[in-house]
Amino acid sequence: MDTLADSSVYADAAINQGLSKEQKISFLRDLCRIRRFEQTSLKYYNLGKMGGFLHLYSGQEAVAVGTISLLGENDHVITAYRDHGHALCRGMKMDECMAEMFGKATGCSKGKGGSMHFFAPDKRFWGGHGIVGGQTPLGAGIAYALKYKGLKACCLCYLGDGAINQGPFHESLNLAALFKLPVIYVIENNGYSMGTSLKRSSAYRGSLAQRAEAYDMAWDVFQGEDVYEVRARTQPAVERARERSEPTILEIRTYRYYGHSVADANAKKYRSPEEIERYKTQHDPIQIWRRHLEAEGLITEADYEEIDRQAREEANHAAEFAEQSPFPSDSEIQKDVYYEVDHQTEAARHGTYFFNT
Amino acid sequence: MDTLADSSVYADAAINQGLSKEQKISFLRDLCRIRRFEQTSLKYYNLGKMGGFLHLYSGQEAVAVGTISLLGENDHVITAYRDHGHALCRGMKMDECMAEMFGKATGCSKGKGGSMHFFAPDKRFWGGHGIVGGQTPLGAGIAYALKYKGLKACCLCYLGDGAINQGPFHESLNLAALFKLPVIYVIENNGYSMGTSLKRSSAYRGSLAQRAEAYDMAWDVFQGEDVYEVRARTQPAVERARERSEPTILEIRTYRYYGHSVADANAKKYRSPEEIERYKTQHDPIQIWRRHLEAEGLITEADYEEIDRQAREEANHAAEFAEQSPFPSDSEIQKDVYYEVDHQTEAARHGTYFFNT
Amino acid sequence: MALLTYREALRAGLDEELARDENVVILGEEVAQYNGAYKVTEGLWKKWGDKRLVDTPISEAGFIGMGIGASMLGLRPVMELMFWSFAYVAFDQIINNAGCIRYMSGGLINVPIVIRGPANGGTSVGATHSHTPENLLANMPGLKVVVPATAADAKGLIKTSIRDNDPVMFMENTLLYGEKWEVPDEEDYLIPLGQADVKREGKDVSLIAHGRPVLTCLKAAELLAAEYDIDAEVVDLRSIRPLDEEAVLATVRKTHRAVLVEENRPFCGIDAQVASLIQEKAFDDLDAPVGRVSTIDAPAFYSPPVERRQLPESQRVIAKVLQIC
Amino acid sequence: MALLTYREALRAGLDEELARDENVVILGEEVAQYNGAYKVTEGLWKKWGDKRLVDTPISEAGFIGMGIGASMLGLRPVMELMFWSFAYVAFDQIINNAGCIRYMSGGLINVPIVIRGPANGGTSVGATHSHTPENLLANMPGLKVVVPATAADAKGLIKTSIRDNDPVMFMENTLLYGEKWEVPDEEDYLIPLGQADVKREGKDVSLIAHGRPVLTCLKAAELLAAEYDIDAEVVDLRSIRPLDEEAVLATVRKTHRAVLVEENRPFCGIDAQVASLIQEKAFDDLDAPVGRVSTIDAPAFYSPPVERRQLPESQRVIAKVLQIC
Ligand SMILES: Cc1ncc(C[n+]2csc(CCOP(=O)(O)OP(=O)(O)O)c2C)c(N)n1
Ligand SMILES: Cc1ncc(C[n+]2csc(CCOP(=O)(O)OP(=O)(O)O)c2C)c(N)n1
Ligand SMILES: [Mg+2]
Ligand SMILES: [Mg+2]
Repeated sequence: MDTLADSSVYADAAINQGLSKEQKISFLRDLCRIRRFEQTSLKYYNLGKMGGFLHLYSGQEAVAVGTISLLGENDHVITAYRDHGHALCRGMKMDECMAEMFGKATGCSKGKGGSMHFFAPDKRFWGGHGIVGGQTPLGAGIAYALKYKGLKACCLCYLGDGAINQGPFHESLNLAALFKLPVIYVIENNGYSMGTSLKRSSAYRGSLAQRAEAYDMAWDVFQGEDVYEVRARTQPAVERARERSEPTILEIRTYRYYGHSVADANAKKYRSPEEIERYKTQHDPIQIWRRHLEAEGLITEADYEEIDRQAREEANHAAEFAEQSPFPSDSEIQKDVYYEVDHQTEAARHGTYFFNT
Repeated sequence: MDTLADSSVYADAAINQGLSKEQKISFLRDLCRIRRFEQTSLKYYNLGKMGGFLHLYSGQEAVAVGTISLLGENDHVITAYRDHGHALCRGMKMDECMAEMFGKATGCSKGKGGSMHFFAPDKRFWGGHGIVGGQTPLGAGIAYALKYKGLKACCLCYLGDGAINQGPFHESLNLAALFKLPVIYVIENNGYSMGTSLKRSSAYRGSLAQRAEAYDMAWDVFQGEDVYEVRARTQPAVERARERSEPTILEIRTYRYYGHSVADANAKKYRSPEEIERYKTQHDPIQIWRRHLEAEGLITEADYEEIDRQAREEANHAAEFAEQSPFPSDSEIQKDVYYEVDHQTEAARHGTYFFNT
Repeated sequence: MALLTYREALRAGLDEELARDENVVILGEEVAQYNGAYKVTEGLWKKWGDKRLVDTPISEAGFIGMGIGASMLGLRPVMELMFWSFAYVAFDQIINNAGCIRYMSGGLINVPIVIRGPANGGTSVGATHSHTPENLLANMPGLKVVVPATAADAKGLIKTSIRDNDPVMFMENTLLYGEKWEVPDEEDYLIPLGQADVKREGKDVSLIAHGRPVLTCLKAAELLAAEYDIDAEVVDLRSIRPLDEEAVLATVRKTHRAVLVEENRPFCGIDAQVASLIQEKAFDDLDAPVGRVSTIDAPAFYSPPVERRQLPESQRVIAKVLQIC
Repeated sequence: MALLTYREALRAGLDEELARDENVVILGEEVAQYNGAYKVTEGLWKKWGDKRLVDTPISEAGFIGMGIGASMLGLRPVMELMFWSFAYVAFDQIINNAGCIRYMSGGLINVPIVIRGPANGGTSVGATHSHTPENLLANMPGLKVVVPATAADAKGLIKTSIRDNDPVMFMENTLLYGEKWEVPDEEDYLIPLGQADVKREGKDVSLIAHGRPVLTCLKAAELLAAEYDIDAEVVDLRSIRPLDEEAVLATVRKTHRAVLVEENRPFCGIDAQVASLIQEKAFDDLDAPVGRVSTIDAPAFYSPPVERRQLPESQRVIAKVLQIC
């Protein structure tokens, strides 16, 4: 399948026709930044600079870049633990994100959250959530608040193909449809939940997104490797949310190059090396987008190299920043537990909040 | 709509053609027994003889009688708190059930469960469950065990129209479809969950049962007032379970005459008295079945009166039995908590199990 | 002061906060058109309409999670659990989302929600409907837990809880809804969290409790005075987290003996923590071991007369007092 | 005796029970083809096949409920939670179905399941993945809770738990999976529930713990002996419910001082209960208040060096011992 040719129909979509050269190049920059940020994280993770898990988004970048590029002032984003791409697309800085993974005081969550828990409420990015499916009621809630406040806006709530089998997701779907909430559930279907292929985890008719019909909800399913396609197919859902305050499920087919997390010892067992290689060579979102821009005469190969170099440099710089940042002090342990205690308000004047032994 | 005429197609169904006169009369007996059992319970509940809740099944009897009449030796039943009908159909005795509601030691659960928690494992009846939707994974589990043991059998798992919005139900549906479990989920759609009408609680396309399609599962939806219809439409699901080990959702439309529970102060507010009256006069499952049998020349009016009288007498006798039974002694409180402790096994020889203060 | 039922006091508190802050929204099963399963919200839907009083499907994980999400954007959802026993289907949302998001975001987010509803035994609704999860929830730093025992406390504490910027778990009692107490008339009657209340002064022994057992202790105290000439002090914790440790230690330092009474099951109940506290911080003040009276350790018994005896009755409180006095 | 890792010992126990009883079936996410997220079940799928080792979707409420249902008919499902932290999405199934069905049926039903998986901090997986819910579960009469600290205990206790006819919550530790211990070779190595183990004899102070903190206590004991000439006894509870109260009281009666160490957050942690027990039943044997060392009271901190200090370290144990000795 020739992706470029096929996608010309998407390139011509109104939402893409209106893109400026700068915007298109900025998408390329974002794609490269996510990739390089993660490659750098991986390096330092393997050097033992980070704790816990590292879930890489590499291969899925066009999903975050494409969908989030459609958002405006009042729109919001929430996702699961594989959150680096969404965070950077929302405008979070590599420095704060990298420092967070290093567990440093300068991290976006002061070193309290780690890789799975990036947050930037000022950028309308609400995490980064580790419990599978646990963010999906929150996504409905953000949409609920938007509607309550009378804003024409939407919330993009991402989840994995394995997450669809968590009950709270279904409760959320019913609530979203019943209350007409402007939430868009984006299933990033990368074919696997850890080592379990889609077919071994889910029973469905046609597609996962089609489960939306159970709630009389709109849905669509499409490929997530080409930013044009992602934008063109996501736009109707955004409009549906903003204009009619109605929810949608989008299933976006994508692929992750690495294992479930870097600790995934079986990363190359449940998927053949050929499968992984095929995605990398034929379906890489960065290369696909780069070829678009080159074909459109917007950039040269040298431009691409320069953009990529800058992304790498930014990531290296972030690692340096993270390395040089201090660890949080122990006195931080009991901060950020209670708002009222942190702010020493009147409300916190009485009683014991922490039970130290 | 003339129910009798319409249902002749169901009367002619193979599964109904094979019924003997005795069987048909026994269904009438069961319908009457459930109704009279509950009227008697209601009387004593109002006299303050019972605690907690009393959820009456009156109006829905044909669902339990029809579906359970199809079961054989190895088939199992589990339901929610509105469990009187299913329990009696499974062969539980009025005495033990009534005594349970009176909180007596002679109750089926020794007075520990109450109205919502009738159990009879020897009759393959697994309750009686108070947490909405909480029994639905158990239903899948019973089916799982049947399949594991290589039995050609099924489990009927009942739930209400409000219960379908509990996440564990959806998890169960996916598990049932994925693992091909011989479970039949019977949604007894009586139009309301407490005071909330279907439309205010659920978003759906077509019907609630159709949510099955999300899991590529078979489904059907039909009226539950005529035992013939219930049997005819349930039989394919029973066969699907037994023969192909595949699950089904059945949505059976029905109606409850009383409030959600006897304590439902609004019972006559969210539904019009006309609506209730219409169901009682035009859709009463006992009268519909009785008319079938009379039309078929199997019983006379006097026979019906006699069957009903016996049911009433049995219920009254059960109330007498319950009244005269002793309350459990306080020493019962810490029994039936742990199997090993109850049986004073080797496994219970060490450590403290109960932390009395 | 007006004589109000516990239910009316709660309703008045909710009503006042709905009026004060348009971000307050009440969500739950049957809270609006049905007027609440226990009629706490009666009349509020009629007064405030569909936007402020919202009937939800039977999806506790879903709607509580939804409320948490909405609160991150500044709404102040007050969510009713028809029974606190149903919290277990939403436990992940409560513990991991309401309880941890502030921390994991390094303080960027706060979750100003209230989850309220009854948590008690004594009405023969069986094991699954009689949980008292205040200990399970107060275990989690990030959550607050409040258990009012009277109408006045119910009103003062629900108002404070709604205004609080942290997630507050508010536990009521179906057996108290219809009971009456004097409730102060003041415009804004607020009771701070973390402040215990000495409901009866005494000098011989401290009875420390929360929720309905406070009333049991008051009854026991009267009997102890009348029949045994023992003058018991009754301390109502009111708020479990924050906990008024000062008040607990003060009463023990005064009486030198304590009996802790609760409806929790004993293993790791609230009173395990209170006993641990007392023995740690008032070791030398104690003239006898701290006594505990809890629900008899088993799931809730349905049978009405038996369940009554399973709960901490005043007779058991008295027996325990006599044992250590 | 063979030198086995904690993981290998568990696996051997599972393997032996799979062989012994065809009703034993292992269910969970990634337990079969993937060999287990933490490789506890490695090789078992290959050996026992699809019927006995079953990969489930990410539906903890669903598959645990399914296991409970299957157990009512005589299967003996052993269900892996990838982390015990994920129990909260299945909490209702565990508490109300596994915990209450026997009672509500008047003893007609029993639920012979095991739910197992790791419950610990210390690997920087953040607040939502570091819960230690042994206190929440042991609160519930009807459930049993076991927390092995060594490979030998892991093997002996998992086998006993699978044979037990009640629901057993079995909590492991990711930091121990790779650690080695001597494990007895005997055919059927079984350790009864409810039996604590004195892991080190001593006379001056009792260190009482469960899970990995037992090892912390052993380390602290060595240091106390070497540097302060304090001879600490280390008691490993092993089983939380049933609890070996006798062993706890015996050690306190021997040393007259106790420090309780746990990874639970302190409010209503297991050690609140143990402290309450000691002060109640060994009041006169105590020469000092019972000391407690728990995880510093906050959600789990991600940053590796900080999280390490948030956990009960041996230095904090020593400091607490010195405070009361
Ligand atoms: C409730 C819960 N169960 C299990 C896990 C462990 N876990 C984390 S990610 C994951 C797989 C999720 O797969 P998917 O939803 O497809 O997302 P992907 O990792 O592919 O992005 C599992 C099982 C968890 N975090 N939460
Ligand atoms: C998890 C949970 N939430 C709420 C309740 C309270 N409750 C009991 S029955 C009921 C309504 C259920 O309606 P439906 O499923 O339609 O069954 P019906 O009563 O009509 O038979 C509610 C809200 C409960 N028992 N469990
Ligand atoms: Mg996936
Ligand atoms: Mg209904």
